[in-house]
Amino acid sequence: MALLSTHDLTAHYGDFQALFGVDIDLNDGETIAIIGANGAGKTTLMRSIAGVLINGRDTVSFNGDAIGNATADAIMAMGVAMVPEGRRLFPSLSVEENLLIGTYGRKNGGHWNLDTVYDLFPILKERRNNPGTALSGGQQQMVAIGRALMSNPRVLLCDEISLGLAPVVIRDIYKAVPKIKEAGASLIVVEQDIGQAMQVADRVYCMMEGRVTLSGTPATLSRDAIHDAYFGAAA
Amino acid sequence: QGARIKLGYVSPQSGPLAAFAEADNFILSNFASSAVAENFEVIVKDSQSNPNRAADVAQELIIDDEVDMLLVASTPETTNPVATTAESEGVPVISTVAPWQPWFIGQQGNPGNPDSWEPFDYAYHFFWGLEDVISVFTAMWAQLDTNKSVGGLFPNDGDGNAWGDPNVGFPPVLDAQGYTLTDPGRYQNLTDDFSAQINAFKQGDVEIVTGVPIPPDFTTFWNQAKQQGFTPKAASIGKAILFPQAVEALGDSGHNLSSEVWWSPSHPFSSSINGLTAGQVADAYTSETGKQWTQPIGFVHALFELAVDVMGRVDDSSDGDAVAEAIAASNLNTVVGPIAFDGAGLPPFAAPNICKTPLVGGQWRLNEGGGYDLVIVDNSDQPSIPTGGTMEAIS
Amino acid sequence: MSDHTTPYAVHTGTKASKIAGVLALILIVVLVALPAFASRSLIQDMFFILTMLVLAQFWNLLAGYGGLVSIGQQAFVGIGAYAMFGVVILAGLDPIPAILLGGVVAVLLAIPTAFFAFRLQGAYFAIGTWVIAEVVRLMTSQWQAVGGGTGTSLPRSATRELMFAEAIESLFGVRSAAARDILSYWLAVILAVATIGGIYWLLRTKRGLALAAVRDNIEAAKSVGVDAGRMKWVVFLVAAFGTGIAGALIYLQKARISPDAAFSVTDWTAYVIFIVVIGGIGTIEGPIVGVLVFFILQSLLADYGTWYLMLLGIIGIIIMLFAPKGLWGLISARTGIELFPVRRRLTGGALDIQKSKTKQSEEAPNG
Amino acid sequence: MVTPASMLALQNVSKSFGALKVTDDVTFDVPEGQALGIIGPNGAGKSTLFNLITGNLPADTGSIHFEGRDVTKVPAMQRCISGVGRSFQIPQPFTHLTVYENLVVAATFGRQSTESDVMRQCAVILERTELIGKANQTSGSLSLLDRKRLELARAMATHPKLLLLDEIAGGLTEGECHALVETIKAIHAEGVTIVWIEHVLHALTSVVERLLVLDFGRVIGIGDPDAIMESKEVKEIYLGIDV
Amino acid sequence: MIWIDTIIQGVLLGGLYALFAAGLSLVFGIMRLVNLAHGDLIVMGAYLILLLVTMTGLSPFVAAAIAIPFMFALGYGLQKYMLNRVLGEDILPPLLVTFGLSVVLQNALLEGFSADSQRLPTGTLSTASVEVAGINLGVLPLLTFGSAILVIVALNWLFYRTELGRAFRATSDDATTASLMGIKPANIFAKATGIAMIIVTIAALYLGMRSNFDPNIGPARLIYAFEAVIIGGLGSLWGTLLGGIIIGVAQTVGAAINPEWQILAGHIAFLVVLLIRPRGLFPRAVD
Ligand SMILES: Nc1ncnc2c1ncn2[C@@H]1O[C@H](COP(=O)(O)OP(=O)(O)OP(=O)(O)O)[C@@H](O)[C@H]1O
Ligand SMILES: Nc1ncnc2c1ncn2[C@@H]1O[C@H](COP(=O)(O)OP(=O)(O)OP(=O)(O)O)[C@@H](O)[C@H]1O
Ligand SMILES: [Mg+2]
Ligand SMILES: [Mg+2]
Repeated sequence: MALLSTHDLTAHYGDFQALFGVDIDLNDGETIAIIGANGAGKTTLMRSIAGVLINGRDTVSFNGDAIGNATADAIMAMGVAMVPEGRRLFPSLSVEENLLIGTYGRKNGGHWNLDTVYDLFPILKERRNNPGTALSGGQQQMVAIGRALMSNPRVLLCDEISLGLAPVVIRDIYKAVPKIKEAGASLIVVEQDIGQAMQVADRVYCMMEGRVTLSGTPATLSRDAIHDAYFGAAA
Repeated sequence: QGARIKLGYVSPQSGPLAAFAEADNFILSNFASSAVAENFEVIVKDSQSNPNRAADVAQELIIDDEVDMLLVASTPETTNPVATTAESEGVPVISTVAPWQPWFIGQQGNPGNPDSWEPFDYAYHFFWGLEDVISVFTAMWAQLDTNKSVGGLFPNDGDGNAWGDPNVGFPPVLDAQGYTLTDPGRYQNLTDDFSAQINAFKQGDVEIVTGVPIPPDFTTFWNQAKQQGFTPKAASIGKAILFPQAVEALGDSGHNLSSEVWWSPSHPFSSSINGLTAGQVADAYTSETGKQWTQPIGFVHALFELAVDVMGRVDDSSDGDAVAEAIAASNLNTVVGPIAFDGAGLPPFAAPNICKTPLVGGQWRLNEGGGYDLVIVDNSDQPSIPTGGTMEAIS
Repeated sequence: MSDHTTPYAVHTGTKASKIAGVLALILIVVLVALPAFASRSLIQDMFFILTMLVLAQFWNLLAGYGGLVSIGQQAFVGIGAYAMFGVVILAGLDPIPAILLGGVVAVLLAIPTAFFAFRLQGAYFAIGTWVIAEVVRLMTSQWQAVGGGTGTSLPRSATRELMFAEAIESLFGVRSAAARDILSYWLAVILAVATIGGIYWLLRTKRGLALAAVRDNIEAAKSVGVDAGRMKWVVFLVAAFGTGIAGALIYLQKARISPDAAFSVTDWTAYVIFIVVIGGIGTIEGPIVGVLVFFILQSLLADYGTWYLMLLGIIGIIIMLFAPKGLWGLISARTGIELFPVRRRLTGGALDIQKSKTKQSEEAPNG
Repeated sequence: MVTPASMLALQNVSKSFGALKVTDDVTFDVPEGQALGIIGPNGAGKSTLFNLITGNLPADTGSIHFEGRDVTKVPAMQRCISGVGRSFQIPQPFTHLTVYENLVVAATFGRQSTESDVMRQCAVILERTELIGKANQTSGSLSLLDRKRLELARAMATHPKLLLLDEIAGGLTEGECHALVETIKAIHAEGVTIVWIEHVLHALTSVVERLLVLDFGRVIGIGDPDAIMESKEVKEIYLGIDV
Repeated sequence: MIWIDTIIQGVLLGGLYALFAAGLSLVFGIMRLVNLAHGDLIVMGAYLILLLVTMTGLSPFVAAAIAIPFMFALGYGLQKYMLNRVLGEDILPPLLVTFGLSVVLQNALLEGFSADSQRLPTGTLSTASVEVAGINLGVLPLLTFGSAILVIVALNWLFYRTELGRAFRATSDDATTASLMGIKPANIFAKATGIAMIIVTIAALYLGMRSNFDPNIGPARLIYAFEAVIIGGLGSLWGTLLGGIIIGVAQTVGAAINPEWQILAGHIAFLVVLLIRPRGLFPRAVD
């Protein structure tokens, strides 16, 4: 049985419907990637899973429990952590405080703590007393990831963690993925950069206009199929 | 005899001035159980201590309830809007518990220009005036050995502006009697700091403090004065220390504060309705409510005495002009003394509408077992009212 | 773009609004004629309702349409009233023209106020306006010529010889006090009709659209050429003018003024906010519903003093918690009624073709 | 140098948010009547550049000329009135207004005319952007696709001389995309200068005559679209394709 | 000498205003909540202390300590069940709800305790003074000022040195992202209001010992508290203290020129500061 899955998930912003019956599965130990154009609903999907958007009870299940109607803090306490789109560091907190706040709702003494996170991203140790927002984009992204790791999650949701980063920085960040998996987390990675997504993911879902239009393993998906699913048609 | 005579009564039963109306229920129920009451219907309205609301309820009483006469009590904030409304509606009104200057001058369009002042056709008022309180205060001070240097604490409100007025208030009289007055200026009510006044008083070598602050301001002032080492020999204060609770709020430092006394159980007057003496009225209040007597009791009582008397002298109570004439012709001995609108002791412009009642001076004395008593210490203007002691300096 | 369709046209009215329009005209006639058959107390109640309605409409214009949550509108009520008293007492002007002057002085006060307050945002703006109103109140209480902190009354000579009052006295055969009430009432009717009419007109012009656009999204509004800053100024000054006039009128009827009363944040801003919010903010109907509810509560309960005020507070809290769009919001959500529609509906042209298409497809199964 | 014929010219424009420099010494110009495409990775500063051109954000340094006039300090609404129209990447409709009313605001204020004058033009723009059927819906209820159409329509309603389009083709089907391209071509053919940010490259390249690549707020290439697309940097940095 | 005295008295007065303002600052800083009932809550706290004092005969200080848990619980409940429901972008709903609360509180107190003015018994404390370099300083004002500083120091410690403080700041920055960290914003806000009510109780203690109070005096002090918070800068606690001092000194200096100017001077100082720095003296980097 899947560790985490969604069933017929829908989402609305006011009058506007952003998701139309999305089904995805994440198996234990697996990394899946969600790709799709701007506004396809990837972030909305992440927010629905994380409990920022509340849905029907049975739309999301985690570890056998129906958690669709649980609030974000409860879901986080169960072990689903999110690296939100756009980093979203707390400007009033220093780098170290930003990391520490990650343990607020879940303290379980797993692999990840301040030391191991600093080992993963050594630059953060140097900048630990800076305000989080004084870092470069890539460093900020490292803090956001470290913050989510501090709770030693079972599932880590990463929303466009390479957004706005230089390729070399992206490479650094993605280098951390194997270590994260090693420590026992399964990952859902949202990416616009298809190449990047294909590299890390065991399976890929492609979304368009609030629906999953394609899914499969990277090896079985042709560039053309992705392109179709991505933009609606071939160029 | 047909319909009952309708009286409208407005007072501040809630809000910051509510202490003034505390005895209202006692007096109204006494009145209702008296023999004359069956001719009257009294409609009571609460001004909520808000001048806007006071004017509104006066309008309601006149227009909706069609009262024959309005009665109103307690501070210019209540009496003035009601009297102004009644006057412009042509309904007679009797008012009390506000010194006559703020009542009369405060209702004039331009208080600064005496030539523009006009008398009223329907509004009548009985109480004492600033000249009386000045006379009482100076007489009390004269009992002490002081340097005749006075500090004034006058807020920027109806009472404060009248007391501090350079023409009709304290300054000219004090000047004439050889006192020097240090008046730092009008302050706003609910001020949190009186260092400026205290410093000015210290500089002026002030030994006597007077004024009409509201209770919280006086507490603030008095504590700060003590903290900052300013200790006058006498403090004669209007309004703030009128009520025993206000003095009790000062803890022990209220001892020997002095104030004007408009009515007390020892006033040698009695009610024209039931013949009870001032002392008996006060006792009845204490036994009925368990509370210490307060000064407005007598005046609210007298308000109804006068209403009964006036209505007894008119044929048609709904004829406003006739009622007004009857008020003007009053000559009645009430529980606060004789009331007649004969202009005694008043300047000509105020003579038609105002009657003055007697005023003496008193001092709050700390009891052995806690609580304070108001002791009359000066009766030089009203020898008929007995004193209970002599003026003592604040230690 | 086909030529066998009607040309494009824009409609704003709805069926309900047309009926409402006719009813409103009848209502205005009834209001004007009211003094001929109503009691004085009804006239006074109506005066209260109408003037509070005017204040509420202007506050609603500010906060509901302009996004300017001011808790300092009492400054304009007070300054309008004091300006009127000032010129009547000191310059001997007749109170009726002095009312207009109250509005003008309020605008003069609004200019520096806006200059300052527009630098502030949100809660800062709200508190800033409150402090400015306090400053104006304190300054006014230093103005000894009109009684300082004590306050003053309109000279009886001025109220007695009020413009038009004599004509009304003989017309209705009433006493002068009643004639004055009728006169103030008529002025209140004129002011209320002009206010509602004027605001409705404003909302139906392109400026009304621009206001709504600024409220929805200020950056996008700027990007399509809307001068958001100027809209704020216009709304603020118009509201100050109307509020100042209402203040002068209210105190003409009261004939007595004091700084604490005229600049009362509770009476002239807090209750007004209650009215707007209870009725429904951001609609013209809301303040009308709100003022009626407020009046009914007040006349039923005001004699219960503290309990009345407590109840008023509780009602305000409950409405805010459970019906944030107010009573009118509830009504119009249920019924879809809009008495003052501002929505433009485009008809004709390609829309006609579409309509006939959908009609056909709707009819087809039946046929 | 500012050539007289240039519609838009930026000179050494920079903008930072705190420590983050998102526009770094950008200089380029767009001749009148040209269509320029802008590409670059997410967060490269493309939308920020638009905000600087329209005046929604003030530039820290540098100058911006529109039709030869220095507009660096001119407020956004004034720039719109003088002919700069824009769409927003994240659609920003006036949600409480109807689609038609959205256009009326833009048309009456953007070109300073009266409502009756613009009614027909607004209707025509709605027809061209396939929104006419939804003219009387509130724009808050529109789907993303229609919101993007509304962005274009509203920008057109201001009657711009310079039209700035920010990712309006994302998520369109082939047919829709084709229709959009035709519309933009038609606008372009009417002589409107266009600057278009787009990730859907085939759509972009079928319209624009010149392409600008932005990375880390810096212009790393500008010129003929085919040449730019073939360059190694663009393939690596932007497309994420290993060459 | 008089000028030095005037300024020192103003500083001490500023301590009182800062104490009134500290709770407001906390709540305003964390959730942008404009609490119009703050003044009335202080008055309510004073009545609670008075009630305890008259019932048990304890000293006001002990009574205040007993009142603190009650006030915390009240604040917690108030926020959790009422105010949380109206928090959001729009400042109007909380403005109205707290205004409604203010009206209800004032009148409930009036009904329960009458309009009589009351005072907490202080014995000789209220008039005691110490002389420092020729200037008489009241012991009570010194205590008030000292307590204000203690409160600010304690709040700063809570804010910057504890996990709860981190959660406060994080939630204040971005409640949605905070919930992704396992923080329940609703409970955090309730705790913040609870803590604010502890400070309210301390303010009530000094208000009640300094002068008379009655159910209606809340709003008059509220405006000074707001001024102190705003000119200090949103969320800056030391700024609030400085803001209180600025208002206090402006008032005493204004009064020394002419008592007519006392309160006006405080307001004008507020306006001048905002004219120069529209976001206050120590604004936060982000709002
Ligand atoms: N708070 C919101 N209110 C209204 N609409 C929203 C909101 N957030 C997102 N949307 C809309 O929902 C749709 C899906 O958005 P979402 O952010 O999930 O897309 P995405 O796939 O993550 O896109 P991107 O690649 O740009 O991050 C978009 O049309 C967007 O405009
Ligand atoms: N108002 C702002 N405050 C702080 N940072 C901002 C602001 N606006 C944008 N940024 C940052 O500036 C950078 C550039 O943003 P911009 O929106 O211009 O990127 P873009 O090139 O349009 O990206 P995309 O292709 O994703 O739209 C990003 O890192 C963004 O987070
Ligand atoms: Mg996204
Ligand atoms: Mg962008």
